[in-house]
Amino acid sequence: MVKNIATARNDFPILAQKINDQPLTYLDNAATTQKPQAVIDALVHYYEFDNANIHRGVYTLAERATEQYEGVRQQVAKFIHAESDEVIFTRGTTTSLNWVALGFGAQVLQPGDEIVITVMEHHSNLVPWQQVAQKTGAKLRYVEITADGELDLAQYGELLNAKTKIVAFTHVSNVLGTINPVKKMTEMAHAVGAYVVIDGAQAAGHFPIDMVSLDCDFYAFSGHKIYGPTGIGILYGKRELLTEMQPVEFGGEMINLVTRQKTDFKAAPEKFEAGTMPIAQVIGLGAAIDYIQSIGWSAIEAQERKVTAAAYQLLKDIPGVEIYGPQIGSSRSALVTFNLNGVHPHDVATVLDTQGVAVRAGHHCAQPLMETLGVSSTTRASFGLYNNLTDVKRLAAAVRAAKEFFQV
Amino acid sequence: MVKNIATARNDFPILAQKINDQPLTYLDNAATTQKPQAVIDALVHYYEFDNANIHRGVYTLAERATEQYEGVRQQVAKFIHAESDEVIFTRGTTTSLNWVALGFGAQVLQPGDEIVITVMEHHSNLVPWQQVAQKTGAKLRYVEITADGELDLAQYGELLNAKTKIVAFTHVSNVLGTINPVKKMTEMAHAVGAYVVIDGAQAAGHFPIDMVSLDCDFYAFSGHKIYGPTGIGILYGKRELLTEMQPVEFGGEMINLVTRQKTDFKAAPEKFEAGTMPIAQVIGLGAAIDYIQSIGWSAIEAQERKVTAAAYQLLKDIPGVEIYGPQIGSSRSALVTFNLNGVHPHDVATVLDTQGVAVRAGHHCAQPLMETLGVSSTTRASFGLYNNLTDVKRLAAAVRAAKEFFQV
Amino acid sequence: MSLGNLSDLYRQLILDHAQHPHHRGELANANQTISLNNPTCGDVVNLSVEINDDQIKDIAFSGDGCSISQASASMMTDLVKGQSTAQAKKEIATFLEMLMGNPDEKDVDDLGDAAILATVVKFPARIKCATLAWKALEQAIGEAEKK
Amino acid sequence: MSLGNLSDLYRQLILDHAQHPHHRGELANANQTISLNNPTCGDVVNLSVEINDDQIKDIAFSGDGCSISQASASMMTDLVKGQSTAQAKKEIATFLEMLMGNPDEKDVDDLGDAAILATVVKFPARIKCATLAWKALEQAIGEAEKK
Ligand SMILES: Cc1ncc(COP(=O)(O)O)c(C=O)c1O
Ligand SMILES: Cc1ncc(COP(=O)(O)O)c(C=O)c1O
Repeated sequence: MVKNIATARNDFPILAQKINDQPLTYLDNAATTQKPQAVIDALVHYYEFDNANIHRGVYTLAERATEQYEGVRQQVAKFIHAESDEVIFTRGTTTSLNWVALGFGAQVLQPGDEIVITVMEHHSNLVPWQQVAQKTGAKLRYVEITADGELDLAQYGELLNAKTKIVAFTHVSNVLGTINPVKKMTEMAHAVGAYVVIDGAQAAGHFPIDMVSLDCDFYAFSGHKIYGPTGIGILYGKRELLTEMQPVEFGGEMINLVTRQKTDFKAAPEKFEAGTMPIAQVIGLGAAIDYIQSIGWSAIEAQERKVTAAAYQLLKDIPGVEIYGPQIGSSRSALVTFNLNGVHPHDVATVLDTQGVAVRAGHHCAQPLMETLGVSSTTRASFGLYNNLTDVKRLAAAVRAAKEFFQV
Repeated sequence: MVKNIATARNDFPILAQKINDQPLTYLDNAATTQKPQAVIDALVHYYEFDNANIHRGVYTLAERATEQYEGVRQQVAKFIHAESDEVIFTRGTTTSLNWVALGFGAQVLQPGDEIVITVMEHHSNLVPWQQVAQKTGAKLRYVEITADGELDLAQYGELLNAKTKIVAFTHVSNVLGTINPVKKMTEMAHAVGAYVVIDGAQAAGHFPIDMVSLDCDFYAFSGHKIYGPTGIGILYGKRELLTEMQPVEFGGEMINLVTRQKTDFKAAPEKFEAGTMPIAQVIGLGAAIDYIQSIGWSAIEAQERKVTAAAYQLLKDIPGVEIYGPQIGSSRSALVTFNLNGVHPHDVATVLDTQGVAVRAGHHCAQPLMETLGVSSTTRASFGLYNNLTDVKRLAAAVRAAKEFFQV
Repeated sequence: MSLGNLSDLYRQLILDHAQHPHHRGELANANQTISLNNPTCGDVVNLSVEINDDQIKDIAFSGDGCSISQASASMMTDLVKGQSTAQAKKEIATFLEMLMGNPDEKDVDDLGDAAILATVVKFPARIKCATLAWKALEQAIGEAEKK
Repeated sequence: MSLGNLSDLYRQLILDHAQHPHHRGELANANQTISLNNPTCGDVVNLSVEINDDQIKDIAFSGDGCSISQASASMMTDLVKGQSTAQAKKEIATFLEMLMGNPDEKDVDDLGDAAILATVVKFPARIKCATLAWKALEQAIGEAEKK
């Protein structure tokens, strides 16, 4: 079924509600997206008809649950242009990245090796590498940003050398909105023989991602940021690297044979999926991917581009508003981060909330980037496929109201 | 609201369906339980009204989500008689146990130290300790079982010594149904200065568990086995030990301050909860605990005792059926594991499925126990609060049908 | 009490093979031995094969499993004993395709008794039981060819 | 456009303190310095206190945060400067109780300007902002008492 983006808002029951007597203007999509009826229905249907533990059962419900669970693995594989056995289910992007760091990074890194990350990383793609660096004696090096909020590719090129073993970077910055040139960065890293890990949390759901074209080694994203349930994440890894990579959790289902003193693991992806997995959440993720595809990428991209450009312009027109990240027209995703001079982001967000406008204020789990930008916190409006120009106008009006209220 | 156990079946929509034209007789509750309407409704309500990322938001939805999430932490704490900051949310029992093994075990174990586990452990409380033993040079030692399927307490006592650093055992065996004397075992372990880790996956939901009375150091269980959603688990740890324990996953939300080369973590429980947590699943777990409490422990225990005793007797009356685990009347939980001589458990389960009876056949993720019992697999019927004598009669009739079909 | 489509799965021929499996045991002069298990249920097949001059001179199996896995191993050994490894590889591919629900009617005829296992497709949880022995043989031939 | 109950949260007195905070800066002769941050939003309070003979001789704060955290720090320093540490500990307890929604009306009167922050209770996401400075002082006194 093809869905129309103009009426997509109606597919999300939560958006019909009023907040503080105002229509809900949900602009915190980079933190988590809302869920369409189809995803909620898939969860309900699973629990009302098919719920059973997977892989282990010989009975009808278990077969149904297993078939649906493995069906979503194939669906995810298609969604990102990969093979099914390259798709691992995790709890979220954070878990995915930790598993790569500990299960792969810690295996291949030697003292003196270098890990390259960027100053725009979310803590989830930063702290795990700090930890692995500490553990292995590898050195953590940072790619800086330019004044425009883009990665400094020249400096990136200089950082890369024969000691670089792992390069990890975000596809899209959750603060600046920058879409990094990940394909080029991957080529450059591969040219010095480094492995490439991409944090796709802010990319998936906004535009198509293609493992064959990117050619990265690992790619991580979360279900809850692409209109799916909480509690489910994805880790893609190239088949031969998943063979090398060690499981981080051990238990039921991931083993071939357990004797008292020794255990033999299954092949990937099963060897990583220990214990009872988030089965209902995987099935909900499948419904979310179906939903995205029923709307279609070109409609989603056009809508988000339009909304982001309008938000950028309307905010820019307010005296005292400072916007971070690349200009409109650059490679930029669906969010606008800003500050209103003289008013703390927390106070801005509180005023906006009284107008029904939900935005995020804070460091956005990117403290090193905040330090680089020379601010302690910012306000961020981030968009999903259901946002429209009305939302953006409400945002701008609410920021103007805040300005008036605080008399700045 | 007080609910009646006699009509509890009606609270679970899935149980109304037919399987292979027969009423569904769901007897695989040790693998995962079904979900009452109240849990499904809580999930739907969350996604339709309150969905937002927690802790980080200044707006109304984020406050609602955070309040509910932290409310369930308090609820879980009360449910197990602990303090809120001793309750960590995880993906499931398997994750909980892995985190204890890696985040605590690997910190305190020295080469030559001993870890004591039992031969009746589920792989999830066995493989993590094998791994940690390997990693730290500690030695893994096993408590054996008696001919009755109970732990050999005398031998357990002999195993314990000054080198014993960690003792990990299951509260209830998922194969034998044995309820272990965990309070006494904990005392004995503490007497030699060892830490005690209990796998409560098969205990929680069947009878009250009390951290103050047990006095164990860590306790793990899963939401999906106590009528809650998949994708959520619990790890209890004594406050002072959670302070020593290291996080295993790193990322957003668990940090105090991140600089480029160093990170400072929050206190427990936050330091363990990296990235976006399974928020909806936590809220569903809260509804499951409410549901259990609305039925009441005494009704649940009485019903499960009655059903288990009936199943034991009806199966025992079938010539050629062999039952494993302690006799009825011993300390025994809500499951019966058996074999029908001459018919492989897989074939038994397939015949039962044609009768709408869902049971599990296999090694139940307990291969060392299977080896000890001298079988390669078994058939298990396991009960929840909604099972009744009709279910048990259907089970016995289906086993008799299998016997007839295979002419054994 | 109706046993539904059970007799579809457990045809008499399958039950016969399961109860009286052919080529059960171990070969004294095997040059390939492979043990495979189905981790889901614990089924184990130990295959011993004598492969010389690209021909399966002799074959036997032991292990433990349900009637489907036992019958399948028995039927397979009947089929491939004496075949060239090339021919056996073709039969394996035909069998695995059949169990994935894409039978090639013409080729399936060549499978002998094993063709009857097509009915297992309707019982997805049992497919791995049916394919275990065949995957073991696939590995054994692969190993032999490496030498 | 209605601004709802905003003026409940941002009373004029709070805005005054936020815009012109009292005791902002660092003390030259502090014997306790504590930095606390609110990891959720990044608010930071650096408190410097001179405690002698169980008395808060002088106090100042710096750092960065929203109007609630700045106003709260300003009001707190007004209140406790010159107090005995015992008295200050009592005020802190009163304040924290008030922010948890359990105000003791009698004691709250002693809080001076800070009593007005009771309205923050209606904005749960802002409670941590209001309590940050008070928790820093609690730690500072705790450290002083250890010596
Ligand atoms: C005794 C026991 N421990 C641990 C587990 C693992 O629980 P989960 O699969 O929810 O992680 C199970 C259930 O499969 C179990 O029965
Ligand atoms: C760029 C980026 N990476 C990683 C994450 C972490 O994702 P999750 O919280 O779903 O684990 C986020 C979201 O918070 C993000 O924006």
